[in-house]
Amino acid sequence: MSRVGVFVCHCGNNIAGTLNVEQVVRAAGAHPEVSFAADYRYMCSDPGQELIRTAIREHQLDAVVVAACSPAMHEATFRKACAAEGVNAYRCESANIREQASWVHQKQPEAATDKASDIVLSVVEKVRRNASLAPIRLPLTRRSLVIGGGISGLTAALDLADAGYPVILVERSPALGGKMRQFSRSYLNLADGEQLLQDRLSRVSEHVQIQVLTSAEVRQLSGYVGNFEARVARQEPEGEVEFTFEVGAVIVATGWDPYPLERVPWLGGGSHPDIVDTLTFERMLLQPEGLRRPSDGRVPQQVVFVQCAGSRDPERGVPYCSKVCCMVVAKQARAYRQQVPQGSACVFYTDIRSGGKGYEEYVQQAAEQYGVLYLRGEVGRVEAVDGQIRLQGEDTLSGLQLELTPDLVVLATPLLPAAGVQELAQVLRISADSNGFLSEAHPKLRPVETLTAGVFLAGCSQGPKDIPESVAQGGAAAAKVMQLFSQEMLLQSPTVAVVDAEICSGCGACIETCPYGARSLSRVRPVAVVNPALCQACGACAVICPNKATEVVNWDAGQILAMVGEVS
Amino acid sequence: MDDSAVRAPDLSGRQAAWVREIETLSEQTLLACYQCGRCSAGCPMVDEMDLLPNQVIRLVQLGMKSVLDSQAAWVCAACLTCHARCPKGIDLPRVMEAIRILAVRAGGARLLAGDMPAQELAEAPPMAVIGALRKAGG
Amino acid sequence: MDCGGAGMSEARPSALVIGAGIAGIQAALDIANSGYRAVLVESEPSIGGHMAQLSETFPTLDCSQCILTPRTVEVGHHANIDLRTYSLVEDIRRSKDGSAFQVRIRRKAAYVDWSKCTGCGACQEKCPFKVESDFERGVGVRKVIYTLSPQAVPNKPVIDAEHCRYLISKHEIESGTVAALTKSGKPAEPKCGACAKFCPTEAIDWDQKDTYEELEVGAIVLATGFDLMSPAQLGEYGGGQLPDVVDGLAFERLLAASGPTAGRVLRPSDGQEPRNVVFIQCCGSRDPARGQPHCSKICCMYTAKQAILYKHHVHGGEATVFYIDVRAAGKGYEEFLQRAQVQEQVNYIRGKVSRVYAENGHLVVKGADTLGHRSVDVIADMVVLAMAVQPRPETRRLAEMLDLAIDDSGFLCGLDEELAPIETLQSGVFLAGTVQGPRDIPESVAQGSAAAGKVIQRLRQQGGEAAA
Amino acid sequence: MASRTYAYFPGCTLRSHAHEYERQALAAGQALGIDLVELPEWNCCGATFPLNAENVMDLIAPARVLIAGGKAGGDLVTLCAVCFHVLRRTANFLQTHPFALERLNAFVEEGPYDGQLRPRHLLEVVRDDLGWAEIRQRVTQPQAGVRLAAYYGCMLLRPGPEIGLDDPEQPSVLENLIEAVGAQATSFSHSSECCGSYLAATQPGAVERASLRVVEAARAGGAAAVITACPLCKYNLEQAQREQPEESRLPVAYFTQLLTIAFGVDAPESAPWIVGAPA
Repeated sequence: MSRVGVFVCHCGNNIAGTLNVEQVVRAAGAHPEVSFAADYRYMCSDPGQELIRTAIREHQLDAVVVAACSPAMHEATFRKACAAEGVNAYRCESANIREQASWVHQKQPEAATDKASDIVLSVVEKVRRNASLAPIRLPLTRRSLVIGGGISGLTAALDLADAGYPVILVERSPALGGKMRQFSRSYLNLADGEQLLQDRLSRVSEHVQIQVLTSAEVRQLSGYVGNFEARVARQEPEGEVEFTFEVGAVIVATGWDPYPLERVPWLGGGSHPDIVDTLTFERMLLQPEGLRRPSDGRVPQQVVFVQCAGSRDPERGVPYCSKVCCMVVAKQARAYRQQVPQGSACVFYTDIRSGGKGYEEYVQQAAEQYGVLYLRGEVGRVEAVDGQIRLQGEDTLSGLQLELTPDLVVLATPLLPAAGVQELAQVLRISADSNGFLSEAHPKLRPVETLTAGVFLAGCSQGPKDIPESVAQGGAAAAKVMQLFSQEMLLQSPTVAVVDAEICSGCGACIETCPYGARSLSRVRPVAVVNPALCQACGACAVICPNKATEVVNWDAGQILAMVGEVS
Repeated sequence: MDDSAVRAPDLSGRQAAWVREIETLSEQTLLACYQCGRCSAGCPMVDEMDLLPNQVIRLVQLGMKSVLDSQAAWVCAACLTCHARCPKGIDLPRVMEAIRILAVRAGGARLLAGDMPAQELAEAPPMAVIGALRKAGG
Repeated sequence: MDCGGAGMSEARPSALVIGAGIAGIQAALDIANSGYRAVLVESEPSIGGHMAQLSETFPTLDCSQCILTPRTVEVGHHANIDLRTYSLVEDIRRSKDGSAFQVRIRRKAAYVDWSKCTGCGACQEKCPFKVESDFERGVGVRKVIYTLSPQAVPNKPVIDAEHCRYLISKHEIESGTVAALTKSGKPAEPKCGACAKFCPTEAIDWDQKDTYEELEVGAIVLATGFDLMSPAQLGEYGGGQLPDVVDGLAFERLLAASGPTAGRVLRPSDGQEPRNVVFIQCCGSRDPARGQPHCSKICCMYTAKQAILYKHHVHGGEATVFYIDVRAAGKGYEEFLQRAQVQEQVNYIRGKVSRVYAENGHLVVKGADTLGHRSVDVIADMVVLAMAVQPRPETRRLAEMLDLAIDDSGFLCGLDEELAPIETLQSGVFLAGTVQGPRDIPESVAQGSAAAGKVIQRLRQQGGEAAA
Repeated sequence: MASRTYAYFPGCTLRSHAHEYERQALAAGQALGIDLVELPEWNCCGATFPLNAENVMDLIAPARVLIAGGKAGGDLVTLCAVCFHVLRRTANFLQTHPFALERLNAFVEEGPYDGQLRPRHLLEVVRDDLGWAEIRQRVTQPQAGVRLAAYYGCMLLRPGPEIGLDDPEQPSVLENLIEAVGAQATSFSHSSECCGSYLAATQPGAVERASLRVVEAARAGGAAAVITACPLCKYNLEQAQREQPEESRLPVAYFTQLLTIAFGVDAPESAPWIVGAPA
């Protein structure tokens, strides 16, 4: 007999607003092995946890079910509370009655209450059969791999190196510095990108803790957090050379690539040499002889900037906002007016997104002091007719239709995820969103982590962002690695798949099916073995195994059948 | 008045002389306006105007001389509500005044005492008559 | 990944983190989880900052309290974090060799002995007096002895001395304003004291005084966050006068399940469900003439979120947003805005509102539609003002103490706002979150972690190996 | 009660359309120990504050008034909101633009003007020099139960930083005065909306529409009368109602009348909010 405690959380109104919590408590309390059942407004709060701890003491509980939100949210919280009272952490389970009952059945409170009771009772059936376990302890390598040598990768590498941890910095192109290297200047600093990067670049090249591999790509990553093995291929004059590194963590800072001009044909992209993108215009602003337009080398007298040239356009371009263009264009239009004071700079925009420190003021100065004319409206069409650029647009504020014949058109085209990042994501076993940007573990609170332990993100690999944000993210990713490296040993969840070697026939079906590469054939005898550091306890192996030779600890067939039995 | 300037916006980046004059007379930087429309939202005379107050600024920003033909400046009561709330501190009644001055210069005085409705001239307090003549008389 | 603080109790070198909003919490946790001690100072009785006030977060509509609580609880139990709530940093001086800082912290008198208090809540239940709650942004009340929320960390109450009947009358007797003897000749007793009568552990301590603590730290993270400009500064919107004109944080409280209306959107004047809500953006922001010159960055997104949530709460309700530029620049933000405009049918009108006034039991919102070229009057039951984000008053004091640069709006400046946004002019002093300028949660979190990284770097360089 | 003496500038309208405003002010002043001594010589203030940069010549008229005020010594007080507006802004301008002052002085023979005068409105004198407590003390006929709308219009309030008479968005001086005589200030959404101002002379239709909005808002708040400090506002609000039957018009009165009646100087029956007010 177990002595199970059941604790039902109101989650404010999230649960109690729909369910009859008391009824769930009564249903749980009626189970013969439930020695105590209670409810509270917020079980995760300090008094809520205190309630659990007191009940463990007073009722000698040896297992706990907390009926609350998804275990992804608070399982760790409650397990810690149990462990503090001597109940093994793995004898504490969450019954998810919020996402799975109250939220999805808001209109059927009675049925939702019944369902919640079923969920709770089934988890009681599981937990009373749970084994007491201890976390698996693993060693780790305190060296990291930073992929991408742009501003965020450089920042991450330097932060780690300065903290005394060695870094392998891998850059795809022949030189470090990333896109910033091509910038004429930044918003606030007058120096060009190359100069702005100089300090970081020289520190990286001189740092004893940093090994730089340019013209190199990561081909393979095996292993797991703290113990990865990375295969990196570098292009050398003699051909490709492959290196292998043992690293404990990976930071992905692969940045972005420009959108091909040809993909905005309605804006004349690719049809005329004087229709360029913002990155090209950055280079034009740095021409030693002064700004000249590409077609005939003349100084352009009227420059039209078109914002959202493909961004915020799910039909023809990309659905997302590229975030940096408003400021890039403001900077470029100001620079143009400085270089060509008699020239005209017009900007077509939909919304000016200058939401960063000093950015609003910067854009207002562009209009007010630099005479940049902001036109609120779409550009319908840009085309080249007999060598002359014609642009049709409108200013929705005045209601005027505008037909212009500018000397130069600068298109603020979208930022794309770096080419090849999808393949890299597969290599690293991390995911990307529908736009191809890498996915963070949580959009609010875990912005630089991924769902793969030990792999972190920084900069534009995760989505368009400006320099200060990329720098902050580089630093944040480095901090996450430092945190990881400060551990003496890594602790891993013990609820992983195990193989009964007596029954396993070594057919290999589970190896094929494992999405995490956690299974292989034993080198000693023909049975499957599990790498517990990689296993995520998904259970695919247990399903596919023809002999029922593999099971996930604390999720064995007997437990699952008992759970099903409770609800059917 | 040059007709082409009335029809086509001037995006040359070189402020036309008349736009500069408006800025000088009114002592306001009109490119500072980011067209939030707050002036139009609070204007007590907006229903009487053919252009919204923010559009008046917009047309000056775009170099559209047709703004001098607009009735808006003549309907402005200079109540200063717009100025009081403008996030950029633009004193729009001054801009209206500058537009009136330019319009008067282009086409002669707008208002003479004899033009006023007889009843108003007789009954209105002197402050209204003098005010109207000074504001609209040029 | 489980990086729990196992075996790190004897961590020695420490850092001071000022401000326990999400940025400060993140910085403290990252420092602590790397084996260093973090002293986390917060002026409020409990931690969580503004995030604890929010209903849901954009663009995923995750419940804010739900995603925050694991962090606050972790802070509360972390062996490497010394939590100092209800406390202020009074003074900071750099040591002679420049490597460390001497810090003086004042802990405000709470009149509750937290070592005895179990957080049972009996005192709050029995306290007979209610006052307007800052945490509820004026749309809700709290008791005079209070915690900020049921999930407060630490879950220990404080007494608001300014409003406490007992403390006021005790002071009157002690200062002689009230006769020391009653008519019947007995010594006068302070009135009320209900909390003390009902406290099962005798934790109420009427004689508690402010206490001071001196300590030495090797690095400092400033994360003092932001305030919203007061709506009372916008008289034309009836701010501070019309009860149904509230600011963005107040509306969060009305949307929050843990808020004063238990998650029902009810207008403050009469408790009715508003059928029309108007949201006004850029209230005091982008307004160098009378407000703040800067853009407050977060309002466009939280307004879109509030409009969506309002429409979910009040079926058939109409939501109108007055905006100048919708600034939806962030991952998934543009898509979220499209959802508000298209799927949820929130009316977006490009134009700024001039005035809001009451008429016949409604609010009249005088706005302009700059794209439709007309002025528009919208009749509303409630108006939500997206007030400007501005620095908290103590930020300037800390900047003066530490000789840091501040910008025109009063936010702190990074060493190089673009290339070194976390570092400051002073070595060992770092910035995180909105102390530097308006930013959203993921940015604040990233900055909190980045600041922690700088701290760890510095402490490691100073030779203080973490007690891992 | 100690008597206070002020130099007093009436302006044109008080000698044509607004005789009663002046009479009430002088009488109420007397009751309060305020002695308003008319400037020995004065001219029109110009009726508008010039809104263009070529304005120095247009400032001659108000500057002459300021010079006369300076010669009279002490504070210069006005009643008409427009005169007050023009004089205070002129004074501010000349104080902060020394070159304009120098140029102007070259043209004014009465001068030179030293640029230091700060002309005041009688409301400021009542509020700041006497205070509401003193007003309440003087009241012999409290106007209890009378609901009045405080109407500021534009000229008393805007531009706020320059005029500085009250908070331009949430003013209170008239409400405080109404409360001081025992009446009740109604909630009035249009208390600082424009009546149409000088457009009365050129666009009477537009002014009528603007003024009617103000009147209707005052009525909606349950006011028995509108209290103003501006002869032009009073004229416009009354003109807008002239087509309405007399008994349904909302009376418009100067704030000074509140004082004369409350102090017992004028007969209670003369109060428009009692005699002429709609039920």
